[in-house]
Amino acid sequence: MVSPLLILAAGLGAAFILGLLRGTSERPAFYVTIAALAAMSFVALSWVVGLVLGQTQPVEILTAGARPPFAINLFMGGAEAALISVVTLTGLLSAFYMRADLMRLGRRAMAVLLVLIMALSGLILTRDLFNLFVFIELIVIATAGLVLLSKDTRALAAGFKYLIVSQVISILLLVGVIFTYHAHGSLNIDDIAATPMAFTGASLATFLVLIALVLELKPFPANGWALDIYESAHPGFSALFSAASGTAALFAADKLFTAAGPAWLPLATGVGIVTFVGANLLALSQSHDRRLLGYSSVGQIGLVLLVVGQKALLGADFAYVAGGIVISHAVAKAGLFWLSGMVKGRTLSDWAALCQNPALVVAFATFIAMLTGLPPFPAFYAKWVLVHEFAATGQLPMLAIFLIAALIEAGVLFRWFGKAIKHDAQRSLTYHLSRETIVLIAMLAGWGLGWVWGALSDQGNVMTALPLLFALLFLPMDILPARVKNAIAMAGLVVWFVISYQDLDPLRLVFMIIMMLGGAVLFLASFHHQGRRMGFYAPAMIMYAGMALLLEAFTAFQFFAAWEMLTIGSYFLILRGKESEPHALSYILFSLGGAFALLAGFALAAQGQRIFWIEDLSELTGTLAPWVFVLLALGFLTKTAAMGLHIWLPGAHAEAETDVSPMVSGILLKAGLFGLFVLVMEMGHQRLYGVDLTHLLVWLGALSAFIGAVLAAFQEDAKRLLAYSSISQMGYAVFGLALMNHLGWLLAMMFAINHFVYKSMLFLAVGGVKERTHTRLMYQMGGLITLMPLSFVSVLVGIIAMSGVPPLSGFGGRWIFYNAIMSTDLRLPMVLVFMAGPVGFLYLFRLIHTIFLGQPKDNLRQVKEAPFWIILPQMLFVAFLIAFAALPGMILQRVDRYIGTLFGDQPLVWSGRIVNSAYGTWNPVAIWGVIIVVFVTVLGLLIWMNHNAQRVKQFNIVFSAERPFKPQTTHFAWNFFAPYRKAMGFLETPVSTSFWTGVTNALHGTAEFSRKLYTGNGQTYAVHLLLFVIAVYLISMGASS
Amino acid sequence: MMLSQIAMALGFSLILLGLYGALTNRDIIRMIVSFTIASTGVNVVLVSVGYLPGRSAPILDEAVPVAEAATRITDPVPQALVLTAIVIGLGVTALMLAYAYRLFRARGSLDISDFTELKW
Amino acid sequence: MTTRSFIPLVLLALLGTVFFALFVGFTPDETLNRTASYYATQTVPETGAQNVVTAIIVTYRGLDTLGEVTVLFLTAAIVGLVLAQSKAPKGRSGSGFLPSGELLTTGTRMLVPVILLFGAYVFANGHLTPGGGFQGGAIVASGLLLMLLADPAERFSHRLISRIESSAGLIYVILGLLGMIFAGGFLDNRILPLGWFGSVFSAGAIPLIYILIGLKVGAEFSSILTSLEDTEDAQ
Amino acid sequence: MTALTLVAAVLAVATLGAALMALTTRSTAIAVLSAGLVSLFASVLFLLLAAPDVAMTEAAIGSGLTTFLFFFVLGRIRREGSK
Amino acid sequence: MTAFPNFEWVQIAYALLTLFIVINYGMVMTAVVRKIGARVGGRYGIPVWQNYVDLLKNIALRSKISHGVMYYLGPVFRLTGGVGLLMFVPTIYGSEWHQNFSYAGDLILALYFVFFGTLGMALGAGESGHPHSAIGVSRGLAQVTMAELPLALGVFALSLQYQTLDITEIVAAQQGSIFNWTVFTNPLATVAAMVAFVGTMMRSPFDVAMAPQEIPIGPPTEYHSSYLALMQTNRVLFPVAKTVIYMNLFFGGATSWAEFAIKVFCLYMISVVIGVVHPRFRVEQSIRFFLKWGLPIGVLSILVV
Repeated sequence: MVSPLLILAAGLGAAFILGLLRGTSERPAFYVTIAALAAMSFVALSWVVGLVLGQTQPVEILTAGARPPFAINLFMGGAEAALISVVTLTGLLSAFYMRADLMRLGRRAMAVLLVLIMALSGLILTRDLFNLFVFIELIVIATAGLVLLSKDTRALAAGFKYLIVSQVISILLLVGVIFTYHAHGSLNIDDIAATPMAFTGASLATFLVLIALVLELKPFPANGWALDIYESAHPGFSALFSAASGTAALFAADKLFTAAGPAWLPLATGVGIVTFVGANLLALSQSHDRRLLGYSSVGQIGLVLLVVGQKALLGADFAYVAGGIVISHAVAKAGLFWLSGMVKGRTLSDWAALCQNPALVVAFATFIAMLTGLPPFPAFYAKWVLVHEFAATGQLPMLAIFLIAALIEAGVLFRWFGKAIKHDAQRSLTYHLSRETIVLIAMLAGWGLGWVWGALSDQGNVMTALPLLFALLFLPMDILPARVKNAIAMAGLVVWFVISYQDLDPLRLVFMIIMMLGGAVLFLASFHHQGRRMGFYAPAMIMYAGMALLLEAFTAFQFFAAWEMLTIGSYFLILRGKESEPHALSYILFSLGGAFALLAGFALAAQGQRIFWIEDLSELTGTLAPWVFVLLALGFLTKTAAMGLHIWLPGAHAEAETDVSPMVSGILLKAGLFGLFVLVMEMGHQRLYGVDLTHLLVWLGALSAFIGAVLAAFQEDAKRLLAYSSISQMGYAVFGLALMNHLGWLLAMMFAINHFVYKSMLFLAVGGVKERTHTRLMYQMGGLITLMPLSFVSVLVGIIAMSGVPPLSGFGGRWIFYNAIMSTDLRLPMVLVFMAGPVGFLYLFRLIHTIFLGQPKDNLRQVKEAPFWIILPQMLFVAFLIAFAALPGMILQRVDRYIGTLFGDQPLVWSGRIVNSAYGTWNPVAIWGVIIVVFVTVLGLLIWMNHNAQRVKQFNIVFSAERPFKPQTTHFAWNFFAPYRKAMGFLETPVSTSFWTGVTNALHGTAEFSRKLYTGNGQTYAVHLLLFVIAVYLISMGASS
Repeated sequence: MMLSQIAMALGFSLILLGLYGALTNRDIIRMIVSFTIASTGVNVVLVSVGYLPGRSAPILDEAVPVAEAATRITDPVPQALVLTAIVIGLGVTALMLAYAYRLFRARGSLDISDFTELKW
Repeated sequence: MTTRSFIPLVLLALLGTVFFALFVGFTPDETLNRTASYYATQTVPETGAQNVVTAIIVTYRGLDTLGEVTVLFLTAAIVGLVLAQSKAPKGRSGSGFLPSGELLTTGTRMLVPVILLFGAYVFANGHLTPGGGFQGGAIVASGLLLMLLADPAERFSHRLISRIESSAGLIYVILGLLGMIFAGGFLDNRILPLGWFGSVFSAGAIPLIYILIGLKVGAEFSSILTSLEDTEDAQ
Repeated sequence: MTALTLVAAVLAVATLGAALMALTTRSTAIAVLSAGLVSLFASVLFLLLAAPDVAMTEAAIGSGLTTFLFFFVLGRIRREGSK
Repeated sequence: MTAFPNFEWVQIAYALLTLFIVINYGMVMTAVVRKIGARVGGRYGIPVWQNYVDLLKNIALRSKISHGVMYYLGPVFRLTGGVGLLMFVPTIYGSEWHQNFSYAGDLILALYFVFFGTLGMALGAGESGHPHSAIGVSRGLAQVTMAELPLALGVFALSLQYQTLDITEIVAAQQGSIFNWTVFTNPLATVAAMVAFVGTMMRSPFDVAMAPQEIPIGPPTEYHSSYLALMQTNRVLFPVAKTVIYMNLFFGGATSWAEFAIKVFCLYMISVVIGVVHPRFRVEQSIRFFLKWGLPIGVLSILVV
């Protein structure tokens, strides 16, 4: 193995060689630079490989032929090798990236770059305190030099502010170093750690050294200078500053915290969490992309510092966690800064230019996912372990703060992503093939690291999950025509179903059928799309992959990973809608919030167990169990859009594309239901402060069912109406589940199936109408029955089924509902559900009436029936609904028997096609028989009496002695239930919306107010710095005394 | 009070004075001057920490034979560190001065509060 | 007193308490600590240098010194960059804060060689007497400075300076690497024989390295000074 | 011993005086010179503290070269400011 | 076991018989009720056979007008709803003839099947393109949703009380003494249900849904001749069928046609009497009324069971 010293020697040597070249020979100078950086990267990588393969051992490198602590020594271990690889590779890529500017400024700039990379490597390698100082100074000076690469004149001021701050830091550091030396008689870090303190001021000295290192990490709020640099520096350099410098400085801080001993770790924890929270909060009101990236960098580094603070508790996991976050951050941040160099404008929406280049969009999404810690990237695993460690060691406030801040961070990043995807680009991309290549390399590195972290994880590798791989396959396949991809996607879903359905219990099987086969049926509608339809299939398949994995998840980790996957996939899907930007954002925020609640719940439940089986939830006891229940339920209820957590749903479902709405409504919501199923199945009744939590769920379900229905009745937008209806329907299902009896669960299953079918059907029908009429506002339609008869039929069947009118399948749901509530003691919530039923009838009637009945509008006289591919699945659903209504037993009987094994009872007796309960009978075939016979007889009667009726002209009516001549005056549709609104309108008060808006406004207000802290004055920044030092000093004194 | 303590007190005072100057003077050049005073103070502190009362410089010539070195010379390590620190200090000062010049060229002003376009 | 100066005052008062605590807690060592006593006893056998500080700087903490030299190298490069980017308006060059009289010019002509020689002496004898590469380099540079003052129109070859600077640095690095190959580690001075204790040609590679450092530091200081002096023609 | 301490104390007072002067004076040039003086006094103090190497370096670099750097920059700024 | 337990073809005949009796009963009773109303008002009123005359006349009339498929099917849905409701409920307790097809389902089936006709009619009226029909539908639906609530609560209380959803069993439990009737064993549930009963009989004060039809030339004119015949049939059949449910649930059912006739008439008269003495509510007023009176009573009834 080559000596790691060569990394330093190569960097320095090449820098000196550059001085020997002619001043004008930029090109060879650039090659020398590249060659040196490549050599440095090679050495670092070869160490990584060697250490991983076990071909070599970590090595201590002595200099000057003397043993430490008498001479400076370096240490090369796994962490060092990995981080130096990150640093040098970032340097190499950034050098390529900045080629034009480096050439412009000449060999001196290249030398500075080389020295910077060398110094960063040195900072990582060295084990000597003063040597650390020297490298830090080198980094400071080189940074101040490279800031000048920017053509932005403001960079000058930023560089100077940086120098001011660095001066103060180095003063503190030097004083700390010398007193540490005085105390320990040594400058060697390992030696210091091993030597007991010799005098009383030693802790003060340690404090100064640590605080100086912490200040290098740009802690909030003493970091205005760093933000200015991020904003104004050359993006290629900012990539280095964030990825490489941040990484190296973190490692240095970690070294010193290790040496200082566990007593100092709370300092890191405290500063880390404050920084993580503060930076992300302030980032909320940023509109400048690079400054936002700066805030994000600061926040991420704070996060790692937090992890450093947990070092003692994390033990062996420390490297995995900290490494995961550091490396994720380095790759993602470098990638984002490189991307920012290709975007001309500096506002967040200027990133819309990226949309011209799908590969870059994927890269952008990758980086954001890496930063937010989504699977399958390293930070995801890291976050998992970290949260579990918080929970296991009882640091619950920390856990909460961490998750909230992570959520804010996700909000910042996804808000940005949404803007970039949905806005129109004002200016095109500054495109360089080399720059794109560099960005894509970073993206691939991200995926590769995801694989590595997965392989290292003891929880299983997300990247090797077959469904995910299949979904990712659609990224390169995106160049294929949409229909080919569609067929492949359908085939994939069906095949996955076929190969995996045998292992599932009937409950999971039903969900599997809904998700996989139902998904395949829904894909039929996607055949409607011509062309390529870029960016549709990969997210859709990721969502389905998530669901497939969710059903087969047996450990908490598998479950959570699958959950996150389906969340991300659906987010991208929803984001595709035309006006969906704000709704997709609120969707992802609520979903991630819910996911974090899940994470916290699982972590609490695991209590430090490495692998936590879902089924072990049932063994939880004591005061912990109800809290676990609350957290998990909160997570799942977010997905089922229970009242209060629902505000994301209407917009998200309504704005989604025609074939996406049924996916996210009919299928995605079932994931939440499945989660709740698992939860109540494993945990059952839990009491918190004497309240049975399932009772709360019953109430919540009932409330959602009722208010969802009322709100739906007031909508003018057809898809929003259906969206609110979903809230209501899922409320029923939650209600059923929470009844905690056999029939309640059967009810929930029945609703799961029914809701999937009729909601998919209705969304497709309404979507088909929208395709033709180009509006979703119902009062702008009318009389479409003759123009779109098939759509009408599916809506008709849909609403009969949904409102529970016999003979269609909705009635079965109602029948089971009544039987279920007969055997429970809870009575009051029923009132709400009773109310919800007829109100459901209201909105459904409105849907069919205002769209299909009444007077056709002049501008819509020529519309055709919805496209074939959109109609086809609807007709399949119609057929299914009729069959299911007549023969419910074909699905329900198995489920019923399975639920019976769980409860040990069998309240329903299936005799032939008749269902009997303790209370009543349901004979679907007889119902059908009677109704059909009566209906046909009466119809025959009417035809006999009135067989030659002919359709008259549209305006062949008279009302109030007027003959209408235009439909607008006669189509009674807008504010259809006006009296109802007068009486029940108070339910429309947007309580939860105002609550969440209030929260958002408060956060934004805080951000807007607090960021005024950064006055831009270098002196003020220095004052902040000292203020920070003093504050930390006083706090830590107060804490230790 | 002993020699090293006098020196150390002086060093700390210089640091504080320098920092005070750097934080209150708006003129960029004066800020840099203040920083040099502060770094001088740091150097004084460093050397004073390494000073052992009554010992001589760590040079092993005729006055201090090799055999007696351990009992005769003062601690050489802080001195080595200060040497490095001084040179680094010069580097940083030169850099700051160059920056000051460029800033002046850019804005025609040396007032630090004029360079606040980047904020928030 | 305005808040502008009041807040820093309070802050520094608080920082002062930190320093005061350090100050009060400090008691000078009675004996050398283990690191220092190692140097006191082992410097001569291991490096052959008389000046322990030099031995530490050049050998034991050689990596620091390499970094230190690099700091100057960097500074020189960046100052060059900073000033090269902004072309000064055409006009009379020179610092112009001191009139260069006849006396100065003549004095300079006589003094400069002496100064340079003295500088060389200082850095070549660093292992024996106080002084070394840095001090010597500074002296050399001050010679150059004197020339600048005496004749502001005087042009120095940037190319020459930068060549000296770079070659010295390169050789320094190579010497360090040789240490890894032929001796105990990077920058080990024992690649050359330790020689007769107390003579100029002793202490292994220390004099050589110090000469390199001296040259390099001198070149770097000169480079910084000249950059500051005559930017407009530097291009 | 006491004599040494006394000298050191006087030196310290002088150094502090120079530093205060550097901070309080209106003229930047005087401030620069005072700062150089602080360095020079410090280098004398280093001699007292048995650190001749440091003393030399401080004198040559801290008080010498640094002061010149300041004047070079000041000179350029003054020249350009007057234009 | 087949889907039709104990099914014999003769049951169809029995059912038709029930249907025949109920229709005729309804014809006469509604006419008598109108006659009484007129006499109370000091008018002479219609002859009791007037309904038969109207029906025959409408059947005889021919129309060529249709506004579309749903328009055409509207009355069919309507009448199917009425007939079906009757068919799913046992009419005479203990009578083998008049159990109809109640084995197809239980109370829940009846409760939900009520909406079948309503839905069909609303759809048909909607397609007529007449704005008043839409307004009427909107009002009617809005009102009925709240009116049904006390009923649902009352029924729930009732089924909790009897621990069954089977109508026949509920009737059976009320046999023996008049004090076994639900109205005495569970007065709260009965009151709640009766609030709903009054509210859904389309009589004053809850008949504002009909108002748009009263303006000259509304849906009844769109629906004329044979369409109207079907609707008239339903109009005499449906209230009776609905009253039968209430009778069965709260008033001990009927063991003979005579008991049936009396009980149905009395129940029907309740809504008539209330209607005569109360002015019409606006829709939001009636909704508030149900919320203010029906809901609390209903809630109380399920709590005290």
